[in-house]
Amino acid sequence: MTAFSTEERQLLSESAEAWFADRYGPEHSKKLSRDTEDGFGREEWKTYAEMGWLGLALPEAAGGSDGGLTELSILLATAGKHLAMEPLLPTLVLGAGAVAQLGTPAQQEILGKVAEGACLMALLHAEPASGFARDHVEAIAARSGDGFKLDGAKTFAIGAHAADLLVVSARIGDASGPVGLFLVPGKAEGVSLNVSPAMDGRKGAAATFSGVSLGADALLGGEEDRLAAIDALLDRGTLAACAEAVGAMHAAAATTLDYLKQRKQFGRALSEFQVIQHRLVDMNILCEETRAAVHAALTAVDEARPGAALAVARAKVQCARASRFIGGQAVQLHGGMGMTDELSASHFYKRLSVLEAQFGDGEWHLRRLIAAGAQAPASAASTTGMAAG
Amino acid sequence: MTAFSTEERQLLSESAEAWFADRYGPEHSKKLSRDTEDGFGREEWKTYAEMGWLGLALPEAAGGSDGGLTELSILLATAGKHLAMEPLLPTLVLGAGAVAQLGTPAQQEILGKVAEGACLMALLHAEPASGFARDHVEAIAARSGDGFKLDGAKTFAIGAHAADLLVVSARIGDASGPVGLFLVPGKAEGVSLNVSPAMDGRKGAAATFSGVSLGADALLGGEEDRLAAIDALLDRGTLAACAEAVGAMHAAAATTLDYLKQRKQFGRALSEFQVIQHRLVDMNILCEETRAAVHAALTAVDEARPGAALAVARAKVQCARASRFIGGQAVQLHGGMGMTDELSASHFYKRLSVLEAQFGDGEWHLRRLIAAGAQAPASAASTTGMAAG
Amino acid sequence: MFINALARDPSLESFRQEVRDFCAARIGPELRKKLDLGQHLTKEEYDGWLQALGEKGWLGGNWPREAGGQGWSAEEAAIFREETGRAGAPWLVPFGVTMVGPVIYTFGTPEQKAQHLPGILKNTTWWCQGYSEPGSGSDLASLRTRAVKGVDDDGAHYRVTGQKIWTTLAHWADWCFCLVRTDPEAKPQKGISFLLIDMKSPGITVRPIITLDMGHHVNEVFFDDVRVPAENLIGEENKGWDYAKFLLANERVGVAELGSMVRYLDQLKGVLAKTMEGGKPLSESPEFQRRVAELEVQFATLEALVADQHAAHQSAADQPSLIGAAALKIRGSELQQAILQAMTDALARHGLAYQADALMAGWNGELMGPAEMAGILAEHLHRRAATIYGGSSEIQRNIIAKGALGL
Amino acid sequence: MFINALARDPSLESFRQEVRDFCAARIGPELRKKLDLGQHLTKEEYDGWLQALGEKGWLGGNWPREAGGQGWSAEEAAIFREETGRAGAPWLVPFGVTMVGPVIYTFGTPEQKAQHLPGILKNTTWWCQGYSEPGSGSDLASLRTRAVKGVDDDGAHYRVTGQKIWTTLAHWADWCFCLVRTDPEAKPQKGISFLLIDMKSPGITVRPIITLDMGHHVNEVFFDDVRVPAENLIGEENKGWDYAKFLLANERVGVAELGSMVRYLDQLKGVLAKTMEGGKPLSESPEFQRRVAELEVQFATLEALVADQHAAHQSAADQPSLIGAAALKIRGSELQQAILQAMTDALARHGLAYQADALMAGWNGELMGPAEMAGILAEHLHRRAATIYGGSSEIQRNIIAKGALGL
Repeated sequence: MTAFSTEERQLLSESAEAWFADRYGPEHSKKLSRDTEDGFGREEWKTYAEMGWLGLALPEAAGGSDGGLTELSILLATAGKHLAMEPLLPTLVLGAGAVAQLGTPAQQEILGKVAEGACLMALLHAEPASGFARDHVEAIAARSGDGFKLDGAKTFAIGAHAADLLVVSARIGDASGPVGLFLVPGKAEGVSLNVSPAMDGRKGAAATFSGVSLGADALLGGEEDRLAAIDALLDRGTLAACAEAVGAMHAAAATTLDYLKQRKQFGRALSEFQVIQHRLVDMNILCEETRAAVHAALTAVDEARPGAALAVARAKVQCARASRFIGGQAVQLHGGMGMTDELSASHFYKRLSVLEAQFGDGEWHLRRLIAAGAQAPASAASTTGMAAG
Repeated sequence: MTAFSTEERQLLSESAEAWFADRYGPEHSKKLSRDTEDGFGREEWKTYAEMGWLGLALPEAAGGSDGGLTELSILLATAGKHLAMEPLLPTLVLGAGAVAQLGTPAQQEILGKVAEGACLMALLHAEPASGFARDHVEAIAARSGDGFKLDGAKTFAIGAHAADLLVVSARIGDASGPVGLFLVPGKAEGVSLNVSPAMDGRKGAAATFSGVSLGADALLGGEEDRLAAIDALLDRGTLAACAEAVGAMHAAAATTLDYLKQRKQFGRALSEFQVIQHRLVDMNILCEETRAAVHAALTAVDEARPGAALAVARAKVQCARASRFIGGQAVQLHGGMGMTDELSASHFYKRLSVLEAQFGDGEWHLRRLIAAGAQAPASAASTTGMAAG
Repeated sequence: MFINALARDPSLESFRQEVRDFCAARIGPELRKKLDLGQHLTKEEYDGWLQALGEKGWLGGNWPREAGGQGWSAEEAAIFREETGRAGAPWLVPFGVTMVGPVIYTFGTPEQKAQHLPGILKNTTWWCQGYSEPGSGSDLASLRTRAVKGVDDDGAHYRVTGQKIWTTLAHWADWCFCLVRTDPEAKPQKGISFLLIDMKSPGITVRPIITLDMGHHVNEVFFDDVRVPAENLIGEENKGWDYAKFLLANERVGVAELGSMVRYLDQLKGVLAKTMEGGKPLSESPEFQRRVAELEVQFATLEALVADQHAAHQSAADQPSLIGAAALKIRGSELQQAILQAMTDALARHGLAYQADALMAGWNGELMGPAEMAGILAEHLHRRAATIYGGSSEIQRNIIAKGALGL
Repeated sequence: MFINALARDPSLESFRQEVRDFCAARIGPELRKKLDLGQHLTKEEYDGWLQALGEKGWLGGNWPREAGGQGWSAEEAAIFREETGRAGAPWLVPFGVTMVGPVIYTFGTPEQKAQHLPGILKNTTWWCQGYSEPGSGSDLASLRTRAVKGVDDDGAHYRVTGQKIWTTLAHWADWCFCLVRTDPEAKPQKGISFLLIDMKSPGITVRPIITLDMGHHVNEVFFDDVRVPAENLIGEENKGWDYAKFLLANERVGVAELGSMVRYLDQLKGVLAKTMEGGKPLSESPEFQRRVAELEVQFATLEALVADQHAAHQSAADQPSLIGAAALKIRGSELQQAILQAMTDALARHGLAYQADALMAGWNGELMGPAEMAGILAEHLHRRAATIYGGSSEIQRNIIAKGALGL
């Protein structure tokens, strides 16, 4: 993977910012969410393809730019800041990520379509009985002729309603089989989607699979157990969600600051009250340190450093707490106006709430760290630069 | 147990407040702590006896007033407010409490001496390997003739250095024997005390017992296992420490408020800064709600309500958190002056820290609640008035 | 110190049981199901319940007997609120019975009492509160809605022009009690009057505000030269601030909502038992066990503080101190949000799908997760306002700083 | 966004190893033991270590070469601080090398440089800081210590009268750098000058302040008509505030103290392994496991923020922004206190006996609990000041509000 240079990243960040700032905003998000069937913009998606953003982290062979999760995260942070509605994360990080990582050469051809904007994707892994646990799979892909017959139920996932191709985990053969990932067309017979908005207005679906017939080529790669690969994939999703949250929290803090500078009470701008000022400062510090923590974890992942998974978990814990505080305070400090659907504060609150929960919340990732720490020797727990030095 | 009337409690509170306010204060505490061998006032102890305070919760037969833990707590809250140094809690709640609860008629005669001020007591139960756990006893009282021979080590406990009579837990017979409580003269042969101040300046000692010879009458009551009785005794100690902490936190909050009203910075009294004001408000709310929570638990204990032990644990969790916040903020808001040995803020910080830890800290009591909750049905967890109604 | 709280009167327990039995008997299975799912109730469903309470004499139970109430003690009133809360009964819509009613029976004319009190006690009229204005927020005294005595009719009417905001259930209300500025020259709090306004008056427009839960609870209300008979003035002109303060203190009675908190805690345990992680219910998760224990500690403390406040004010005035009420408001709203957050965190295992439509009567799609999920998420979102309305947590702290600490 | 931090230069790792090796070699077993127990060091023990660093050229390693330093990059300086912190080396007493040294080499006269810099670089002179005054607190500009040019000697001397407070190690210091008021008529920040004062001058009295850990770290310093040669003035008269601000920014370099934080975390794990509950070590307690994990998350975040600040300021000035430094100060001090609190909570299992005497050289009583207990409790108490000194957390938030948010 060829990392982008600092200058290239800067350019990417600026062009994404320019585009989203011009095109997007709370009103546009709301319109897409409520006035379109998909809940997002097909036109926007085309633009993303034209800008080369859909191929950012795809191999050059697929028409991509060979970038890393850091580059995708720069895009997602900007999308988060502007409340973009398109399923970038499910398609690029999870769907295309799974194919790029595990797919056979023939399956890799899907990536070209993704880069062109012709294939939306989503991952359906969690199940009603799994919660955030990543190793609990009850869905079964029983052998059927050369191929498989898929049965099972998957939890609501954003983007699943519109995915051309779903990546679905299931046990191969029977309930004791290895866990494989299957490519399932969203419109395949036997796929039943329960479509709903998420709390933040982005649409998605829960799915039931009833005897869905799949060819042998539906299995991503070979028949090995993929739980470890899924874990890594979900870690990438975790970090991408953190990046999106970082964008959203910066915007939430900024819009709150702006509002309080204008809003007067008791004859003064609210921003002149010291309690309000310190609250804004705390939001600001959390934004900056969370950005730094997420970036450190991105570097660890893109450079495949040892302990990268722990760095992801730490970043998620940090990000979850920052999201909760900043989202909550954005509403609180706006007062009644923060409760309205009209202003963006409530939208950032809900977006941050959803991102906080996706891929496991802060408590769940803390539990991962505890489990890892219980096995590690005392002084080797820090995986970051210094302590590993 | 005859509960005092509201008026009698009010009178007790007023007379204690009048005496301590007149006699005590940070300077007096410091002097006693540093200039006396015991670290507290023998003269003061005499006065307590004369005022009838040492007999507050002792039976009338022993010259006491037959009050409950609530009455003792009124005294202790006042003592806590004024940083009193005398070992009231170890002697009255723990030592005399154990004798009153378990002692034979002959042993009960000790209580008369306690009421007269002629017998200081302490409980030595925790051991180096027990931590806060209440059921881990390694000390052994082996049978020896008619009596026992005591061996073991006990953790530092405030008041143990000056106790005429120690109440010591040990397994009767051998390591698998029931746990009994033994009355051991502080100066008995084979008792070795390691005397030190606690963090808050009050003195105490850790103890080693090496073949201490005890008569049969040293065993409190019979040979039954006393772990449940010790648990109840420590719960009383827990709540008494909460009461003392409530007094200390009220005083810490009040002295901080006073200081900030006088102290000027940037041309204004510090108390005019809104951030400071809200911090003071939070201290104040915590004081009030902790007082209420401790009183609710006292009522549950004195009326022997079902679930009283859980009410104690809840009050301790609340009290521990309030202690930490209020003690910390008392120092913080005083600025540099809060760090000095000269002003009382630092003394309240240290007293609150010690009280927070005594009988198990907030986390430890939360763990008790979790253990209890895991066994309770969903809607029966609240033991307080309303939910039990 | 330590002497505020008194033991509860055991004879009250029979009243407690009576309220429980009434709730069990009078909330039918259909309404029960909607309540358990957290679905929106219709006005008729509220009426059914509130009018039943009215018939029983309980709606205005804590009103004095001479005003048509039962003259309940503070404890009785608390038990009633707690038990209806525990039972998850419909919301005791406060605008008539808790807010304007006491103002009318305390400061109103005989005619006003005759006209309004019976409808409030039986819930045959619906009220809304015209206090907040755009830009006034917690600084209520800065309100600008003007009421001018007409010169064409010898002052028989006020003409009211202005805008109110956050007006809960204005879209169902028959009447609005309203703070208006009658003397723009006076100091902010001195020129305000308290008017009762018929919502059918020409010139009133109600416009919905959609809140973050996607629900319609509050409104903007526009007054465009609305004629209000002068006899609808409460008390004296320009003394409205005094009546508003009186009302505010009443509003804070029961602000801690202990009853509904018990219900929330039970709901939380239900959600934990039903939500799986790695094939095991979340009720076995150490994190959630710890959180439940923490929330129960906070609940017990709040309960103790409420009892302490009752005891402290038992022999004094009927109203709790503004200071104590401020502390209860802060803690009550914090705890409410904390329990709802815990439920939301558990339910996040279902992907945070938010089926807001499922809260509407007649929806018959397929629910995801536990059946109560949509209702709980809606409540979580809606209750973000708990630390804002009725004086934000920040304002409550200002009140305590000034009132209790002399700052 | 996301572009501040740069990858570390791998060639720096050999420097890191060199520092580690030096620490391992030069901290003898006796000193090692005192450090591990947290005992108070004597002045001679400090000198032994600091002078060894001086000989190696590392004491002033981040000074420019022309001033006698090594011209370290920000990374090198950070690595040095981190590794000495990790090693638990003696405190890098900052008053000479970090504080007044850069002021002298930047603003001093050739004579001042010649007189003072060598002694600072070799730690043969000890300095203290005369900034705070009783009543000035974080409002430094309100200081009142007066310096008046003598008329009897044609202005060859200042006569200094006033009082300083919180003066760390004044009882060991040879020299004091001091803010004094030279123009009482000017605006608070305009009439201040920066003077170097020989602590042996007649008229200086040092009085210890005992802090809550029962230790003697800080002092009051009284100046009673002390004669200070006029050539001891740094830069221009009445421009002292500028030099003070310059120094303040330097003081905040490394304020996060990552190295000692790693050491604290290791110490915490050691304490947990050694402290028993119910016969099992606390390292098996779920509560403490969770707490360690939380502290490590906070540490990782702080480390990332430090790296980010370095990267952001690498190509710009040498000094980090005051805003970034304020955030690091807030978080660093909070985390320091949080780790020490966790250790204290664990050690509370030993009854919170506080054997402060055991921290003195030559004590030979019997220790209770883990051997390092007294040292850790002392550190816990002493570091309560971390959120107060160098600008309290509240002041840091004011700085960010004003500087970063434009409030």
